[in-house]
Amino acid sequence: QSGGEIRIAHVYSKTGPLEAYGKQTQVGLMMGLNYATGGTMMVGGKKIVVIEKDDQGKPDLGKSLLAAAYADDKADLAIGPTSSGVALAMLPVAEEYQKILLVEPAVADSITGDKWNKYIFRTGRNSSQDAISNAVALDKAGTTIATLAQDYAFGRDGVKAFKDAVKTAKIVHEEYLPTSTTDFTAGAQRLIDKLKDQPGRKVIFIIWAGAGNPFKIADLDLKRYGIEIATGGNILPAMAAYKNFPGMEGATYYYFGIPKNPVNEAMVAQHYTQFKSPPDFFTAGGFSSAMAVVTALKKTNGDAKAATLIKTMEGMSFETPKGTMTFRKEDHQAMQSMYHFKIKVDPAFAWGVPELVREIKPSEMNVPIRNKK
Amino acid sequence: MLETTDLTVRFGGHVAVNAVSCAFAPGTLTAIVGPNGAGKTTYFNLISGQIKATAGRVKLNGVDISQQGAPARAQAGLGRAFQLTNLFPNLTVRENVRLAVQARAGAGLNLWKIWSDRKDLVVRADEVLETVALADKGDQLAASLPHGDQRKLEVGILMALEPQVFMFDEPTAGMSVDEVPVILNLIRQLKADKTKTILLVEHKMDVVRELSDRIIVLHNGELVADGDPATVIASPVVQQAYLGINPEEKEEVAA
Amino acid sequence: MSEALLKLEGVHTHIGAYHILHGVDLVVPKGELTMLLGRNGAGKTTTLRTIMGLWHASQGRITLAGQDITARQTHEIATSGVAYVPESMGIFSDLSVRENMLLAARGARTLDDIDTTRLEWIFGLFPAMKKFWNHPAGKLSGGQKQMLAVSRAIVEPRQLLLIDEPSKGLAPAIIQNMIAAFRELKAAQTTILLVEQNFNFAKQLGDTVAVMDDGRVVHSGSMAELAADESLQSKLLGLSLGAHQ
Amino acid sequence: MLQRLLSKDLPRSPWLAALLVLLFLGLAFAPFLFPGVKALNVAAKILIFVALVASFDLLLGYTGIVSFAHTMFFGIGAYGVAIALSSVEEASFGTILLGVVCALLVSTLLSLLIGLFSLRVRAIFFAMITLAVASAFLTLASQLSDFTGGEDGLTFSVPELLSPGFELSEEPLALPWGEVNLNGKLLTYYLIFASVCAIFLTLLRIVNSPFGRVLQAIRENDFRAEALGYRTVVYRTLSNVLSALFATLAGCLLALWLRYNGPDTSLSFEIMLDILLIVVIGGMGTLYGALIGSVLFVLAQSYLQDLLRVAGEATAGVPLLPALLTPDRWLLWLGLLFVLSVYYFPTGIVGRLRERAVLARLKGMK
Amino acid sequence: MSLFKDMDWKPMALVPLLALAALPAVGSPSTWLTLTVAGLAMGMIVFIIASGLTLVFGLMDVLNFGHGVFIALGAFVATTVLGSMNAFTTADSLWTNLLALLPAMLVAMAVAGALGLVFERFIIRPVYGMHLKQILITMGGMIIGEEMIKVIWGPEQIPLPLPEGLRGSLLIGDAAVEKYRIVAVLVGAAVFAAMVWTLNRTKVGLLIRAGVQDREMVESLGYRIRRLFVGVFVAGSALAGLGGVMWGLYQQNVVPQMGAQVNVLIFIVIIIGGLGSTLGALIGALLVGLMANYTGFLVPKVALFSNIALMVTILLWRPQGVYPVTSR
Ligand SMILES: Nc1ncnc2c1ncn2[C@@H]1O[C@H](COP(=O)(O)OP(=O)(O)OP(=O)(O)O)[C@@H](O)[C@H]1O
Ligand SMILES: Nc1ncnc2c1ncn2[C@@H]1O[C@H](COP(=O)(O)OP(=O)(O)OP(=O)(O)O)[C@@H](O)[C@H]1O
Ligand SMILES: CC(C)C[C@H](N)C(=O)O
Ligand SMILES: [Mg+2]
Ligand SMILES: [Mg+2]
Repeated sequence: QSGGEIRIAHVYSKTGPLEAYGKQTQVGLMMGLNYATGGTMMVGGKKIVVIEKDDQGKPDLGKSLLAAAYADDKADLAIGPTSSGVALAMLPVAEEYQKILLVEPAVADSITGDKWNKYIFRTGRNSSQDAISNAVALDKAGTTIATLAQDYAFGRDGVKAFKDAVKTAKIVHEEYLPTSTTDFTAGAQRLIDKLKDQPGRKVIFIIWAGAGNPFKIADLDLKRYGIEIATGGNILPAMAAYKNFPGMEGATYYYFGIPKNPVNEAMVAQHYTQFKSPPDFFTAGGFSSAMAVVTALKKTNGDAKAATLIKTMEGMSFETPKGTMTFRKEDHQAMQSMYHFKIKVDPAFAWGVPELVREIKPSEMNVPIRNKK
Repeated sequence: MLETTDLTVRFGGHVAVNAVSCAFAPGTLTAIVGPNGAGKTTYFNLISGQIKATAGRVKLNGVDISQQGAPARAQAGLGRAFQLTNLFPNLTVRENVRLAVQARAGAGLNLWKIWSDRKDLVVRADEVLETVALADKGDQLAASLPHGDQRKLEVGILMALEPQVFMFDEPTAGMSVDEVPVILNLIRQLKADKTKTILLVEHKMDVVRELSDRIIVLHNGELVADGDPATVIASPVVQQAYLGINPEEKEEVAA
Repeated sequence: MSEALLKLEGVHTHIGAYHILHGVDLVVPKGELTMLLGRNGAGKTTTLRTIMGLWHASQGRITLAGQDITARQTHEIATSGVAYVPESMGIFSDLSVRENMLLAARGARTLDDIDTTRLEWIFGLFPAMKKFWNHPAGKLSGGQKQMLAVSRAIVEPRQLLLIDEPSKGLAPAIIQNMIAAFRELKAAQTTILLVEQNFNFAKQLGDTVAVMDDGRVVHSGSMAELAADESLQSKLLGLSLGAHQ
Repeated sequence: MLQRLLSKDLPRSPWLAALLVLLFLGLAFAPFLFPGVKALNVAAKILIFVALVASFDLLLGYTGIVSFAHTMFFGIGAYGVAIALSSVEEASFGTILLGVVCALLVSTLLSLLIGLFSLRVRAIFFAMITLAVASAFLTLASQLSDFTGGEDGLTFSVPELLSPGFELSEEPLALPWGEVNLNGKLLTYYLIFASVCAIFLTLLRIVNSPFGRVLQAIRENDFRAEALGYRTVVYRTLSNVLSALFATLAGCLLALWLRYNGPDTSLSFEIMLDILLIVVIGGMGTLYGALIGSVLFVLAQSYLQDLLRVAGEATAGVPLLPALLTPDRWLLWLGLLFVLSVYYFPTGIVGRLRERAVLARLKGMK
Repeated sequence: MSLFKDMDWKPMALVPLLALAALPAVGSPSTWLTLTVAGLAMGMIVFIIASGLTLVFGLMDVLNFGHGVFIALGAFVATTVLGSMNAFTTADSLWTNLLALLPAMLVAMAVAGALGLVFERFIIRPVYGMHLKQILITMGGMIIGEEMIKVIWGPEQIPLPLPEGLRGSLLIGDAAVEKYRIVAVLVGAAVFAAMVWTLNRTKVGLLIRAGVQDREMVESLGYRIRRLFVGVFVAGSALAGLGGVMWGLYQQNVVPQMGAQVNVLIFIVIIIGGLGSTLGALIGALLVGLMANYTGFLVPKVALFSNIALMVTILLWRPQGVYPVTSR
């Protein structure tokens, strides 16, 4: 251990397709560390040093960067990465070097599922949490749902978790489209054909991230059949498209206007002073991870040995901009609230504003434990 | 013995070679003459397999090779020098010839030997360069040779192939007057061998007259005359359609 | 001898690291036909390309009608009335014969703008041009390509023609036509600089002659003089005339 | 001896020879000269790229075929090993061998198919068809998630002997400039080193064989080569298959080293571009170029961001420059490297050095 | 002129044939109509983004892998221009909405064209005639361009909302036709007409094709080939800029990587078209558009490979593309 320092490696997509997301995490992380240490960047008498590593969204690179961070840079623990693919490649490295990897914001279920090892913790929400909260938001009797998702693991897992969580509504169709889809007409037609003759409320639930704009299907005049669109939250630029869907419902991980707690207020204020804009999705995530780390280190009084940390963090609760989170013992996934929202159009904002319908508490979501133990 | 039967090729509506039947015996040099566009080069292309015939057959030593591609025919002994120079521009002069020698030796598919270990091929390439008077330019790139030397190299490559049938397409075009004899001597030596079949397309009538044992005339793709040089040259087709000489004024132009 | 239209004074040309022309002095008198002779590799082609601005003279001066053109760009030289037939003919093989001609007729926007009598004259000289008017030029026979290359140079009147070995690959009858054509052009005050290997052809046409060797002009004078002096011919050109004439 | 090992294809330039020896020694002793995980990773990546690029140069530089499907074969190799190793409980060398053999078979089939189908079309069409096939293959690899792990790829363990957990000695070897862990990772490095040497020398032999010379002839003028009696389709296809096989082997090595494989890691178009650039930087049609190019490029790629961090700090305060000199914009500078290398190394570094040697000789003669 | 004389109609028949063949497979006529109209309109958009490359690749024989960056640039410029014209884009009148698009398109074309000028000078000029180097250097240019976009506009996605009046669909019976696609068809048709006219009614097209084969000879004939090449490249880039505006508006958001994302698609289109034929590219684009929708509806899995399958099929039928322009 290098003297009076605690070295934290942040491995994230500083560049690459996910650059914009990664940067939010980094901003949030630094703000969070600052907040948690009261501006001293010291914990247990040791200085916190953050080492940034750019995985460029490449799993192989992420893997070797993490190894280099643990071995060459003598990092005590690591945070990141942005992409789930990178995260999955990194998991065994943590085990090899026997050091903590705090995953944020990669979402894939398998990170805390079958690919998990005991050195892995995650503050970010997982796909199941996302899907289940949306199911909770939409799951009403008399509703007919069809899903539209990207045709790869992310989309398919999401739909699966969503389906498992839906209890009363009826799911009539699952549409999977290639990630590279640009023209959604064909998929939309199939969805319309399946839904148009259904009774009651009709919803297309969309799980989509990255390139392509599935919301274009609304241009096909879905209203004439009374079909609505629903989806989860997203980063602010993406929520510009939500402006076209006043009244749209769904569940989100975070929107700066929703949680009411001192941590969030501090973060929003700080973000406004620093950047003249509100914090976004992944800023909150980065902040949460900082809170988790500092809380744990305070408890161990600066001891960053993995064994001690694991013992401390299992079952540990900590404050975040999203309220209290708790690392569940079994798979080290942070249990957290999600927010059922309804979109309101407010000309003052460039995006559709999600208004809180209600907070979905961790206890309401039966998030399955998927790691073999 | 090389033989074509009713060899025909049509490009769209244009019949470039029209039912040409002809046989060429070993040991003879046959000159093929005819106006520009008569189909001489195309006839060569048909024989050596560069283009596929619309109809008709090509036989070499009694074997029908009409269905074979250019490489197979080259291996069977049909050698070809081109009218428009056709070399490996960014390889050295020696390598151009050595590749032909190597093709002749059938050594191309050897993946493991080091090429220069086949000394015999290298030596043979140098011999050929000697015969076409390019020995001192062996290390230059073919592309940097002046036009006339490129023509000589073209002939050298054909020599290196040592085929049974030699097809020369205007070998001396653009070659300077003092170099022409080198090539003509080469062709004479081939003739002296008495076993090679030689076809020569040439517009210089003095060369034709001196070298050929027989002349055939192509005109608009058809074989219009065939016989010994003196008779054919004197025939009215050749005099008018080819040499452009009216019976009255007898002036010879071509050098 | 009339005044010089084109004049080269001490022209040196390098191609890459190679020094090809070693001080070429050449005078092409206006309205006459000058033959440029020499063995393979003497530097004839390089001389023409240097005049055209396709290689640049590293030393020396080239003047056209009194103007220094040494440093001019190729297209400027061409627009000042020079047409060039390269040794490799420079046919645009993907374009049809018609399109090749249309491009050569710089003044014409469409075919209708081309002087029809001139076109008919060309068709008369080279009947194949008419016959294959709409064919891709790449499919022409060797001789036909040569005809096309020359046709392009004469489709519009120019003050100076630079022609590199036009007779190669041509049937005797066509060579006759070409000789006639050059005579007509000359009568119309066109100046011609012709590179040739075919001495018989040269003899019939040339007014003056220059012989090159090893990147220099080693002899210049009137054609008649050279044609009459066989020993000079064999000395300069290595003609062993008996061999194949 | 050395002559024959290098197939009598010597560097032909004293500077080049010196550089090659330097790089060879540098790579041979990299784990001890440059201790550290990152440095070792960089060195291994260089080695794998040497094999990959050299195999591509057989196709591009020697045969004159532009193919964008080279990473496909690289990926097949990597997936071969990855799938084999991740489908067994206990990784063994036999499993690796099985993976390698299967990958080679698949590559042979696929390259034969591509070769026979499309080598007859115009070069540019071939290039585009391979581009399309490669992108289809990439899509396929991410679709067949049960088999390939989809977008997420496969993480697997290697035989005990090659894994980091295998210690040759308890204590790391302490050198004045750092500590070297004597473990399975080191063994893997030398396994890769030996394999790459073997691949490189074999390729060198092939390009200097009579066969290799025909390939160059075909590159220059395929029509003429046919007229000489060489069946160009056979030669081209064979060259295609050989280059695919060596790329596959390089892929196998990659998987062994990373103990991970995914679509972006071995199949992406980006890697294809890197290969192209390395060939051009090094010099097309010279295998030595693959070595020099790989070293330069991989070093640049790996350390550009660090360099920019320093440069960015140095220019802090100057307007605009920091925005361009941040590590975040490292790709900008890599793009510039693409442009400049085409500008200044038209014949590649090897070509440059050889030209210099020729000029020097010419001067000496005068 | 020569365009309609001895015209080869077979490739043109492919488009209606494909549409007809899909009818029984799709079943419902209204669904078929929606898919077909959407596919054709998509084809038109693809044609617009590919048209510049047809010029640059087909005429100049420059394998411009950096074409995408002009597309992205056009789209980003449009976000800036339209962003400053909020009053127009949100107005109630359709005409005011459309009026807002005009300056966006013009500015995008001007900016992309200007970048094309620079690109030609520094990136393309040293590599005329060398395909491999073209690929590399233009990819380099593309990377630089993409990074510069990130420096100027930031790495995030930027929304590019459609003007009010262009949102939604027109209903024809039970079939829905998006309004924006109609605009795209009109713009595409205009681009097509302009290109066909310039290339067939003027000497420009001929000159450039000749220049690719033998630059020296074209100069020897007295033409300033360099200026012409610059002109064509600038025109090609400007068209890409226009394509970017259309594409960005279609997607309703723009990301710096959008150029790279369409690269393979537009290469497929111009290969099907025959490398340089304007009509060929149009047919290729329409086929691609239709095919994507039909397969997307019938067998979505296959839609991933539909473009490639289409290209391979076409090349098996006509190894040089539907209208081979040159025999390079
Ligand atoms: N691939 C082709 N497509 C269309 N026409 C062709 C093709 N090849 C040759 N031709 C035509 O066939 C005719 C015969 O051409 P060929 O080259 O055989 O003539 P040639 O007798 O060799 O003439 P020259 O003496 O000028 O070389 C010419 O009119 C030419 O235009
Ligand atoms: N691109 C080049 N690179 C190097 N040397 C060249 C190049 N082009 C020509 N040369 C050399 O320049 C010299 C003169 O060539 P040039 O083509 O001018 O001769 P020429 O008189 O036209 O010959 P020919 O009658 O054979 O056409 C030759 O020695 C030739 O090797
Ligand atoms: C992709 C390109 C390098 C192919 C090029 N058209 C050629 O013929 O060489
Ligand atoms: Mg001929
Ligand atoms: Mg010459």
